[in-house]
Amino acid sequence: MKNIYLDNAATTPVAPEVIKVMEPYFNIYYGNPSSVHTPGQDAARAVSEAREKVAELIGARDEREIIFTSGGTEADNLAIKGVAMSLQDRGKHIITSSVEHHAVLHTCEYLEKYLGFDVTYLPVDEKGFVDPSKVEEAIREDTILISIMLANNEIGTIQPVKEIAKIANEHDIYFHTDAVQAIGQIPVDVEKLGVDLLSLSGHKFNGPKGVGALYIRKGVKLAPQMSGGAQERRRRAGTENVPGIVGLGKAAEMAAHNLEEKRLKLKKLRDKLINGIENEIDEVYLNGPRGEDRLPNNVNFCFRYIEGESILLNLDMMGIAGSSGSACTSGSLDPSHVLLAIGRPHEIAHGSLRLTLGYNNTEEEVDYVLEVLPGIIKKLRAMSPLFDS
Amino acid sequence: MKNIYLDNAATTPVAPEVIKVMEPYFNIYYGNPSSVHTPGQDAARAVSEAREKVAELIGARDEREIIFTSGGTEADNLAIKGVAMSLQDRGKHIITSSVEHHAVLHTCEYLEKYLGFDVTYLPVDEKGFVDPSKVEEAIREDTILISIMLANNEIGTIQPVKEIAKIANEHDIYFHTDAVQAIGQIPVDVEKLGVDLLSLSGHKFNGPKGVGALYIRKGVKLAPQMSGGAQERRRRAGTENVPGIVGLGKAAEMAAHNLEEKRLKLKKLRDKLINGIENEIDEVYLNGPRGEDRLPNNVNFCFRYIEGESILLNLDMMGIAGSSGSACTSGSLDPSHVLLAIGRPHEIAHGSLRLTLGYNNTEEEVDYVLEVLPGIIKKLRAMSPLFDS
Amino acid sequence: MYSEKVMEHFNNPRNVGEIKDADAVGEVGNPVCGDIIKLYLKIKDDTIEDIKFKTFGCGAAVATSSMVTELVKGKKIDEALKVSKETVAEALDGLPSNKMHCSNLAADALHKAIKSYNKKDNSDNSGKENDTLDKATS
Amino acid sequence: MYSEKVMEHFNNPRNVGEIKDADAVGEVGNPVCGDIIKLYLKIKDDTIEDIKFKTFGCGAAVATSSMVTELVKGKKIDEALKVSKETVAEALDGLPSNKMHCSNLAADALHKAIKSYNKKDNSDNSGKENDTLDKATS
Ligand SMILES: Cc1ncc(COP(=O)(O)O)c(C=O)c1O
Ligand SMILES: Cc1ncc(COP(=O)(O)O)c(C=O)c1O
Ligand code: FES
Ligand code: FES
Repeated sequence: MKNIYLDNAATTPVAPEVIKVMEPYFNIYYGNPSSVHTPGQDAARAVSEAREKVAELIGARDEREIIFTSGGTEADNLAIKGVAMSLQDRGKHIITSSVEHHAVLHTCEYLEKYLGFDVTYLPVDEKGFVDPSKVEEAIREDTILISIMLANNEIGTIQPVKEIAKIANEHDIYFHTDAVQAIGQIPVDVEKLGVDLLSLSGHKFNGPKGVGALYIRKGVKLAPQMSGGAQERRRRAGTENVPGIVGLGKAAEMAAHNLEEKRLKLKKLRDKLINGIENEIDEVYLNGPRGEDRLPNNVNFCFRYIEGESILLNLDMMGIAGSSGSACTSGSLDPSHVLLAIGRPHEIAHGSLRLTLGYNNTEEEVDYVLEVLPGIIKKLRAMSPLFDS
Repeated sequence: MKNIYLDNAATTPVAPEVIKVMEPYFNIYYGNPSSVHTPGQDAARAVSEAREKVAELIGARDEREIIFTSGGTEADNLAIKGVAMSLQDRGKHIITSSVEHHAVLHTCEYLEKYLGFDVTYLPVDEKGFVDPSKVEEAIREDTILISIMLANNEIGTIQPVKEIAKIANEHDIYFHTDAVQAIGQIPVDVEKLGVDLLSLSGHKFNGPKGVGALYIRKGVKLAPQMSGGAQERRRRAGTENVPGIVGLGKAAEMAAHNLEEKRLKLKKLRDKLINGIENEIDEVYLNGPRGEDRLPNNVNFCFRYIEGESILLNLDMMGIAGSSGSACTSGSLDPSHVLLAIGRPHEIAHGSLRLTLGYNNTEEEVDYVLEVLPGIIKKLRAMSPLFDS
Repeated sequence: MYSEKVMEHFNNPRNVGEIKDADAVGEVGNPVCGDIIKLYLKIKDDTIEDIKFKTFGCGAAVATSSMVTELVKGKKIDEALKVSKETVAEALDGLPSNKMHCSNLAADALHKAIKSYNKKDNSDNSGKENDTLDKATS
Repeated sequence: MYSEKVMEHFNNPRNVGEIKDADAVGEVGNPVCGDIIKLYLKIKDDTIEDIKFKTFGCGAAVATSSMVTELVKGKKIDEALKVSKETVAEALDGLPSNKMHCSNLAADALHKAIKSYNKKDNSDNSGKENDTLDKATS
């Protein structure tokens, strides 16, 4: 049985090098980094080294701008609720896009529901791009935050974040970007991008699950959302997940080192997949853009007349792990909000397949997918009441 | 150089059995539990088994009452903010005690500061006990939550939670208990205690850092504090920390199994330490109660005329890791709020030492501590301007 | 996620296809997810002689379609009407809670097909049993 | 947390103790943490011939006390007055940011002791240099 993992946007295997550096922190250097004694200080040093590595990966000037969290979701929540809480007296308006991850969208909805905020959800074009001029138009007197993702987790669209950050900056509005999918795939530099806050998550780039980070530019005001001890410069309470943080640090170091090589490799595999599917199967629609504006690891198609889960289950039987959109909404039955936002009609949006590559996928694996996928689509279409064979 | 770890209330080494079960989830069963494919479903099954084990440890009737979090702090925040958010229309008054962990106290302060809540911080007696009748007196029309910890992290006082929960229940008020220090030390049963919400944290009982759980009794209304994906029955968004959760499950299983043996062993070592210190050193004051109402692993003394950090550094030089209070406030310079609450004057509160035992401490280690501690205290007192030799 | 039984039916769905000269056809759309099931029945002497389905839907939708066809093939139509979504879910060793609504699809399509057949039948023949049937399918 | 230098001084503090017939004594309490440092000076010809300390405080408090005594022993008192908290922290290869205030303690105690000595000295002898000294210790 094959074992081809093409769901690297959902999560990735932890790299062996990362596991190795984490191990001693479970039961050798197991101290609490807040403790005064040697075991505690050993742990504190490890946390601080990891912080430097993450800072370096994203070009932060000062490692104290990095706050460790339990993942991308917490980083998004902390960024948005944190700014909202601390600036609510200045204004209660936030601008975001309709294709953000639910960690951003539902956080915005929370602020609307519980705290009387007003949120503008900007539309996107048919490739998933946010128009910077629309961002500028949406700015109001009481806008306190703009949050636009760096790259989309479903269709791989890389947003013009630099331009949008510039607009935010000119209007003296904090700018947050969810870079969870971009990190480890494309170069990310907080200074060049000009962002004030940036979220990332370890398990999306071969680091461990349950750990992430929020970059907070020096001087940005932010209320903590986790109240308690004095950890993380009082911005995130809770005993540090030391092995996780150490693992995130190593993953960051590796990502910085391998970026270009990985990017080129995946882009080649990606384009082979895209071309192969378009050549082999009729009535398929690529979701998201082509070329440089697309994440190098992302392939996403709609297959007319059939439903996504059926494709996944069939692929799974052939040893191929794919997804039909974002993993964390797979419990939901609604078609993807991203596919609807780029204008796919309901029944076409329902027939989507996302294949996302990782650093250890091979060309042979891609060939195998291209070999079995057409048959699966054919079989499912034959079963579809919408398809006229 | 000795290596005697007596700071198990700050954190514990991960048990080898726990590390072993976690390992395959880093890069063999690394799927995202929300994914439809086999790797995802393997992970989902592991999470669900861990959930059953945690439920069993605390006597929850239904494993769906367990929500995994990133630790004890998040569990406390979720319980308190979650209830506050969802019941704020019914009332904005919360009752807690002055000796709670900062994860509870600062969460309450957050609600006061940002959301107009009113919080009653009940005093405690000189052993650290909350008086249930004071809880009843503090109840108002608009009280929506009572939160009293099961056992104190600094001085080991085990609170009369069962009686307090009964009072809360009679008044139809949700009752939360922070059981982070109690789990794995004393029997904890949510049904017998009659609590509605209970927090626990993996790294306090030889599980991994960065993972904890909140027990939420069926029917309890609670707004999520982490917005995003549909994980954890929509009560806690974010990709699950699968290895961490699996480790927590194993730690729970082991804790359930070893509880009585560990309790008796630690109690013996604890009392040996307490008696030894009281016999060997003058002007020492035991903080917290004696006997059954004290956590079996907790020893906490004030040494008159000297300051806590100096004791710790000296112990550390002798290879002994202790603490002067709770780890996560060690950055702070204020004396412990718990010691002040039990009536210790400022300069005595500043001279505290907490030694907390773990399952692998030995009698020889205790003997060694009793051998070196008197000399350290003597040396420091000789240096103290307050001490008249 | 899915039981082995569900996966087995999903992988080897019974009675996929159309019946060109069907005596009855039932098509329903799932109001929750928008997916669609279409059932084709060949009925003779109030007996379902043949049944086929086409489904645009999730794994549960395919498996329940397949299971329904198997459960009612060869049965009298009033027997077939006793097949409810619970019957189907049980026969498949259960369905995930968020997929229970999918099992409505197949049972509803069956009931709709039989109802339309009875209507047609009634206008051709007599009206007996119509009341009971209406109740059963409501 | 602490530099090696801090730990070295903490472990082997120089000049611990009292001077019974001290010419000057300076005691300060830390307003942030409530800890206390007491310095005893033996002064002859405006030179600090001997100095000892007693400290109730954290590791930083002990190490800075020890360092201060070492820095000023044998120095002229107007030289000694140039020792500031920054001097002490630097000589110890830095202190954690939340412990910077602790280094005030030792320097303050030193300045206080010398000031009180000068006051006493002035009432005995003449008043010269008093103004400058007051400025330096304010
Ligand atoms: C764009 C984006 N943001 C946020 C998240 C949430 O990250 P995590 O699952 O680590 O909480 C994800 C992935 O799930 C994502 O793809
Ligand atoms: C009583 C108590 N509650 C809550 C916590 C917080 O748990 P964690 O550090 O896992 O967030 C701790 C320990 O730090 C604790 O002792
Ligand atoms: S989700 Fe549409 S039928 Fe199951
Ligand atoms: S904390 Fe008191 S002197 Fe440093």
